[in-house]
Amino acid sequence: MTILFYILSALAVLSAVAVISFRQPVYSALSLVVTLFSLAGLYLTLHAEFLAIIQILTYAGAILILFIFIIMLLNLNKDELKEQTPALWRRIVLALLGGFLFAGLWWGVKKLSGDSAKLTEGFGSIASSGKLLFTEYVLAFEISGILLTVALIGALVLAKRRLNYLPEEKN
Amino acid sequence: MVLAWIILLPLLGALINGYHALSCRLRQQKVIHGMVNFVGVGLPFVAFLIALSQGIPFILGAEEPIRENLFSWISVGSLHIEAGLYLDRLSTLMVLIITGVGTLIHLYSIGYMKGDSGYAKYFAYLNLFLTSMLILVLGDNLLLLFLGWEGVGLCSYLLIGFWFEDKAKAQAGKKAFIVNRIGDVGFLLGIFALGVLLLPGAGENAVIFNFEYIESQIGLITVSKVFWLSAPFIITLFLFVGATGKSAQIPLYVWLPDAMAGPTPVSALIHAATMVTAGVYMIARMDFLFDVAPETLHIIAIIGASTALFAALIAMVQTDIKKVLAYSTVSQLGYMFLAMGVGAYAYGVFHLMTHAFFKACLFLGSGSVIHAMSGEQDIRKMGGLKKALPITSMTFLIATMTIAGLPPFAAFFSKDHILWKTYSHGHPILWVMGLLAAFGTAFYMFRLYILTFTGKSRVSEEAKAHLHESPFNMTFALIVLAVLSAVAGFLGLPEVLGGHDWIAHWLHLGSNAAEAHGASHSHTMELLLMGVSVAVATFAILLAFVLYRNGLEGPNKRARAMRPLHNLLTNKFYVDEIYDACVVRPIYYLSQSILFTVIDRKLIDEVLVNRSGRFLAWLGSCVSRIQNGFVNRYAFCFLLAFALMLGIWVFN
Amino acid sequence: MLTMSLKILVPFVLILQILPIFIWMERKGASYIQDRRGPNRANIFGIRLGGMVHTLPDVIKLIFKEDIIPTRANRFIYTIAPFISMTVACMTFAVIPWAAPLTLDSGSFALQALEMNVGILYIFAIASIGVYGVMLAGWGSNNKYSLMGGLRASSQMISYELTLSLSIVGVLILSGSLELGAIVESQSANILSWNFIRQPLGCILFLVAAVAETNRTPFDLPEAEAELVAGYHTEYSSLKFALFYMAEYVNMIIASALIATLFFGGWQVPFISTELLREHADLIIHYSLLAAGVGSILGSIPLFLYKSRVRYGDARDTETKKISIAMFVLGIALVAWRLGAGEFFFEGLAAQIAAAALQLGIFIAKILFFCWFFVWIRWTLPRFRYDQLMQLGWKAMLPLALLNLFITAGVYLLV
Amino acid sequence: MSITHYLTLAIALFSIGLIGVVLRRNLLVAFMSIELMLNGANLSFIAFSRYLGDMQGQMAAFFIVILAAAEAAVGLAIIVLLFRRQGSVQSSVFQNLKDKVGV
Amino acid sequence: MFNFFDQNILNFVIWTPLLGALLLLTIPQKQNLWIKRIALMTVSLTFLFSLHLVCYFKSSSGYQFEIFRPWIPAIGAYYALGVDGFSLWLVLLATLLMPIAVLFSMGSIKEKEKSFYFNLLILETAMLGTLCALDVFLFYLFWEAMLIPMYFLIGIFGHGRKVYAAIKFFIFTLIGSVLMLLAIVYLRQEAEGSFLLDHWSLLALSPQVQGVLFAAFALAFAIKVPLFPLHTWLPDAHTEAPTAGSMILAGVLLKMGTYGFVRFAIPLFPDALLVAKPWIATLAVVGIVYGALVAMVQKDMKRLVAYSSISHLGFVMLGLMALTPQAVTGATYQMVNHGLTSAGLFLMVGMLYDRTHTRLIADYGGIAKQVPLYTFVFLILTFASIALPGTNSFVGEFLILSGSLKELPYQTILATLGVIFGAVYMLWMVERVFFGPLKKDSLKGLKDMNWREVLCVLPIILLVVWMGVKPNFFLSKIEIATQTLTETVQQNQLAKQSLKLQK
Repeated sequence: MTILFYILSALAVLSAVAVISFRQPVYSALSLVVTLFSLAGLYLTLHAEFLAIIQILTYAGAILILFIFIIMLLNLNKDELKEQTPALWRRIVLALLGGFLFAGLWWGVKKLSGDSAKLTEGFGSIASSGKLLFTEYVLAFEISGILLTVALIGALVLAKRRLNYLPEEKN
Repeated sequence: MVLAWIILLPLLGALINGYHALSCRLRQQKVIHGMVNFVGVGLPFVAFLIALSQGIPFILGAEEPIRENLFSWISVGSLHIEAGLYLDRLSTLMVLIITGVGTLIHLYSIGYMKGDSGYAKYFAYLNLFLTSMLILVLGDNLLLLFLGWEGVGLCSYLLIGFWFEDKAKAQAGKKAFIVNRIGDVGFLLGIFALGVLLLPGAGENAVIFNFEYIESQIGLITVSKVFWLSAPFIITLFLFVGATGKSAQIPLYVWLPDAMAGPTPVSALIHAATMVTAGVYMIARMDFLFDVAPETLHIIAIIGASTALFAALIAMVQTDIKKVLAYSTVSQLGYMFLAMGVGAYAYGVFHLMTHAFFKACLFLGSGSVIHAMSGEQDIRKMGGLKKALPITSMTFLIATMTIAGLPPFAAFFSKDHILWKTYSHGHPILWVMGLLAAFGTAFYMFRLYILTFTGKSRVSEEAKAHLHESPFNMTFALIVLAVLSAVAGFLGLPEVLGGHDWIAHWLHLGSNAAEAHGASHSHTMELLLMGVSVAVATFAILLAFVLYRNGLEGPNKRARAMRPLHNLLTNKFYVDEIYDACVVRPIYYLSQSILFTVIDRKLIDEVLVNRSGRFLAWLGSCVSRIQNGFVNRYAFCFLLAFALMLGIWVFN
Repeated sequence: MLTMSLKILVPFVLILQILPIFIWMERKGASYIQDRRGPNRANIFGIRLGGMVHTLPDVIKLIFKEDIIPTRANRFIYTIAPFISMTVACMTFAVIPWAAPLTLDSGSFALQALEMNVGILYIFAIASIGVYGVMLAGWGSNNKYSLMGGLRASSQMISYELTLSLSIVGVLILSGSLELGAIVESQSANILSWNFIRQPLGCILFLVAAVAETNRTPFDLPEAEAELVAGYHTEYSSLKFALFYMAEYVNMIIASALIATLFFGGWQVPFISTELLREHADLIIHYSLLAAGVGSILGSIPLFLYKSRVRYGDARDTETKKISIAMFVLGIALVAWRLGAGEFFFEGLAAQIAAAALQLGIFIAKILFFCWFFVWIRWTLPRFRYDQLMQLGWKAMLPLALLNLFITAGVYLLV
Repeated sequence: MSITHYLTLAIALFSIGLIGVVLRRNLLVAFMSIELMLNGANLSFIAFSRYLGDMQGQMAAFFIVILAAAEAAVGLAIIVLLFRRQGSVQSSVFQNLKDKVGV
Repeated sequence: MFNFFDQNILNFVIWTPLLGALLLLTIPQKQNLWIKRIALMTVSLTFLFSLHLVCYFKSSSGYQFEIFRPWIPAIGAYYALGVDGFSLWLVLLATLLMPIAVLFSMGSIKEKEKSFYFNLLILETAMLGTLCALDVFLFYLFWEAMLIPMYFLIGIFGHGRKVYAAIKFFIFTLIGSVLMLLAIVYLRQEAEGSFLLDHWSLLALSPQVQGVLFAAFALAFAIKVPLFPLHTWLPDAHTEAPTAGSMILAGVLLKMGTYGFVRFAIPLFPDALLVAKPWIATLAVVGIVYGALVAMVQKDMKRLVAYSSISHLGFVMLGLMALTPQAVTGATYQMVNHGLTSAGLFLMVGMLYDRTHTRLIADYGGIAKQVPLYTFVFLILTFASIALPGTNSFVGEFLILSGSLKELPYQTILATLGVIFGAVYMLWMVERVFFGPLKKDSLKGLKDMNWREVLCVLPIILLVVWMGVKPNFFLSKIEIATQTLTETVQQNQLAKQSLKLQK
């Protein structure tokens, strides 16, 4: 169990670093996929199957595909090469700052006690999650549904190209 | 209220004439000469009569001075200043001189100023002058005296600059006023010092600046100190500075020669008879204070003597008739101050009286000469006028003999008294200087007389054409003055010559100490000195005759011989130029380039005001540089802030 | 650990065995539909097995073809794309149960690689990852047409994924759990309890979506030869092309396996329930073997007499004769064994294993049937235009799926 | 594995995401790093829910995932618009709101 | 009815101009004749009311005609008005100068009259309010209100660099008054939340605190007085302001600074005063000499008069610092004198400006012949400003100098120097402008003063002479106030000295 944790977390961290350091956005997108997969694995070790699958299904399966869609459609690769890597000092400073951030938060977290509570049967499975979703969180569930619709329509309106050479569709 | 009328009458005259002058000028009408004459001359004459009526009891030996309290001028807290008038023997003498000579001069100026456009304005100013002189003389306290003092300065400014179209004349007026003003500042400081001393001790309604009150406090004054120096010395020194300013002594005499720019009767009245003598009167009035400050007296004496000598030297080479007379006035004033300096106040006043008569006569004489020569003042273009102007030349001759100090005439007695007193009070050097001054006076006066009236006539043709004797109203004044200057001497006939020196006893000025000191010398010495002075005078006269009998060629040749000395004298020892160089110009430069441009413009305006404004604008712009629209920069700031907060949270 | 590795091995081997059969079936079926003989040349020592041997040289050909990588293509992505699609395709098989769980003393032993209670969701997750392979391939090969092909394929797969998942929700409601084993269990009552009867609409929708999901025939716009040459895998050659090719077929196998498990009772033998099967397992096997032997004997005779008109002049001519002889000998052996040994007698575990073997056989038969179904559709229906495709996907099937969901939920609640 | 391990990982992911957002000029990558940060948060939620034995953490994570999806949709639409307007996705290009210094 | 009028006479005096201003607003712009009439009427009415003040002014110590009503109880601000020796004559000065300013600008301001007179009236209310306010909050309110109309007057109706001058004037005074506000707020809190001046005078403050507060008040008033380093706004403001504006500015606004010292800075902080006395006196004297010297080199008549007022106000400050009864009375008296003489001079220069539209001395020469009456009046005013005995300034200057010789000997001697320079620059100007030959043809057609201008100048001339000859009428009223002021300051200082001795 612990080895699995170490492997997955190492993988996650490495790919996370890869996400921000690759010059080509496609590679960062792919490394993000790897991060997500490793996180999904971690969720499994944390008895959260439902979320692991949701993670893969929505995150890796939908959101990142959207990303790659955008990258492919806008074939950004060419002009990305122009982006010169940020000055060395900026990266060092940022790294330091990140480190400082990490240390600060870690210092906060360090104090937490490590004992794990007894888990109920079917903890984290789809059934229990489903039950919870439709009993306690039903309102939130509906609102998120609405939210997604709104996002859908919003994205559509925003990115819809006003094709001026096509007669306006008569809907 | 009688005394008040003496002052009010000329004031009334001034107002009437002034109003008349202005309204005529505004309505472009001709000035009614008759009314102006009547008012202008009549009112002063009436004032003279009133003065006489008040004065006679004094002349006949009355002791008790007449006091009149008009109104309370300034009363603040414990300081009370009353506007009061005070007549005693000294002021009667002065008032009589002023009103008497004044009226004569008014009479004279009717003729002199006949064709002038500002005729009424002239008489208004003259009357105003009389008023302020009378206030000066009749005032019972120092403030009123100062009021008159400045009033007189104002009138001299107006009168000197009477013909203001001419730039030089206007500037002469301004110069006179400013130099007087410098003197007046000294005077003011003297008054303040006195005030500081007397105020604390003064009772509830004590009138601290009254002469009697000061006399009563003399004990307190002699003992107390002002600015770590002895009080009487400081106060009298300041008052004397005022006097030098007004009576044109060494440092501040420069305005008198330029003051000749005014009409001649003005010079006669102001710069001969009355105003310049104000300083002498002030010292005479405050004799009790000066007695207590021997050092100041000593200074006064020295300055008096040196001024007399100095002015006499310059007068010897002057070519303008009025300039010669101006310098002679300065030297005669020197004599008066010499008298005051040695403590012989009475004889100073006596000389003042005699001087008023013969100097007025001389000025009026020169006035009629100029009138006849239609404005020509340069004696080198005159000569042999005796035949054309008989009365003027005769009166001029009498006055010249008087001033030279020949025995029967007034000046001999007064000048001799002064010389005797200087010698008898132990100032041999001053006596010598006085003697030399007397020699100089006699020399330049007769030089003037000879060059203008006798000898070859150097008058230009067209001037000779309408050379005429001045009308009666002018010659009348000349005659009266000539007679007076001849007779006045006998008032002060010294004991040595059998007279009982009436004037000195009458005035009994100054403490007896000065008197006692002089008694030791015997009468013979006095006679001896008198003889020496007469000899010196006659020698000077002969010398003048010899030199200038046949015109100017000889003297010019000799002048060229001793060129450096002659140039020095003709340019009045370059005194004006020195003053200008070391006082006027530096102040002008200081204020123009340093004070105004550097401090005012640059230092305060530029640096403090504009520069700070610009600094704020700069500050604003450099802060706005952070908003450079670069999104990542903003994110970076977020991160920084977050890290900071985290740090704070962590560390406490 | 052994059982775990065994469990993983069985599905993998299963796929790899079905794959060549499916390819052969595809080629043979297509040819017969187009009234032509399929592959019949390749033979090993004259045995052609009706063209099935042909797939072997195919595979070898693909492996040894020259591997060309287009210049300025994104090398890493170009190479990784086929592997992603292949691995994703194989991973989905882990969840499908191929036989009833054995009741061992230590609890039930599920005969499926991964017994996850998220089951179906796992499949959809992996299916959505599959889209990556296609997209990266299209984009990686730096060729506009392949890019367009990749885009179209991925957008099609994404939109039909939606309908796919919605159509099976009806089944989930009825079976009460996402776990595939449980779904099959719910269909165990009798033929009537199979979901394609209880959920006819759901079944049809799932079928169509499955075809669309695997970019097959009516929906195979991306590879449409006419417009986009070979769609996203135009630039690929030899092994990488083979991987794509196999990934596609594996997807189809999984789709048919899913159809079988979800709607056609999975490993349920049509009319015999598992217990019944377990009791008579030995009997059934005995008689089936017996039937097989007799069948082969009868079959070999006509074969032997068959004279093919075509003379190749090589070993193939005598092939039918050799086969018929082999069948004959085999049949005799079977019959003899069966009659001689008498009925088997399994009890306990052996019975269960036997039953499982039977169920596995039925399950494979169902998969093959649906594979044939795919092939059949492919060579009969014409291709959709892209907007028709999208129209159908979003405006027809999605509402229907929702309707079906609605009805099943209503019925389920009322009943 | 105690909760601190998971939380450390979550924090690591979060800070890497944060640095990514600040560091990278390309909007898309910045956007991805935001997703990374969200995942970091998710992990901490789930870790807590596991160690507190309460499903709420997971529900929160679930809703975060939904949110991320919605956000990604709109975000990417905006990025497409930005690209269409400026022809590039470099954040340095979008400086129209800059304060014109020295005005 | 009469004692109602007598009770709140101050209300009448202060608020009538405001009413007039509001009335002005109702009249349309075209009717400029009516605008002028109404403005003149309001201003003269205010003058009449203030005359009432003078007649019924009982010569007793303390404030007369007091009005006391709670105004904003929340912050302890009362509507407290009152007049005493110091403010009486300044009020009179303000109400006198206003009609003259209005009368004069009737001739010279041709366009935008309505806003001009509106500003003037508002300015008058503010000035009178500042003078009569006994509540510090009310005082501060009026003090700030004074700035705004003045700003507009200079900014709109001025000429040359008018905007720069207006802004500079505004900001200079504002900086000072802001510091004062801080001090006021502190003091209010010190005096348990009341703004009344009487409460404040009872306060016993420690020397250091007094020092700081005194500095704040002193700075605000020093800017207004223009003490030496802070004076640069005055010449600009005066030269650029319209004639009426610079008259009021010189006449009354400058006195606000010195009045402020007398009313607030000196009585409230005696110890700090003890310390600051020599410094401020020296600054004042430097101001006198500096003002006089710089005036000598000015090319512009108005600017010359402006610098001369710096010099004269230096005298006033010297008097205030000396703190003897004579000096303070003299200083207050000199405030009024300077108000009259400088306002008169500005009036005269304004007349010249209206005729020839130039203020440069070089453009003039020998106009005495052309305009004798004008020359006569100008000469009187010149001699008044030089402090010739017999004129009003002499009395003031005499009292100041005699009073302050004891306390500040060295400063006084230097100050008397200023008297000489005063004469120099004034006579220099007179000579350059009036005397000498009349060469420039532009001056040939110069007209003399018309009746309206004579009417304006007459009161000033009469007052100058009257205050010179019979000052007691005025001095007696100021004397009481100075008596109380000097005694209170003496007691506090003595108390402190005795305290110090004991320590």
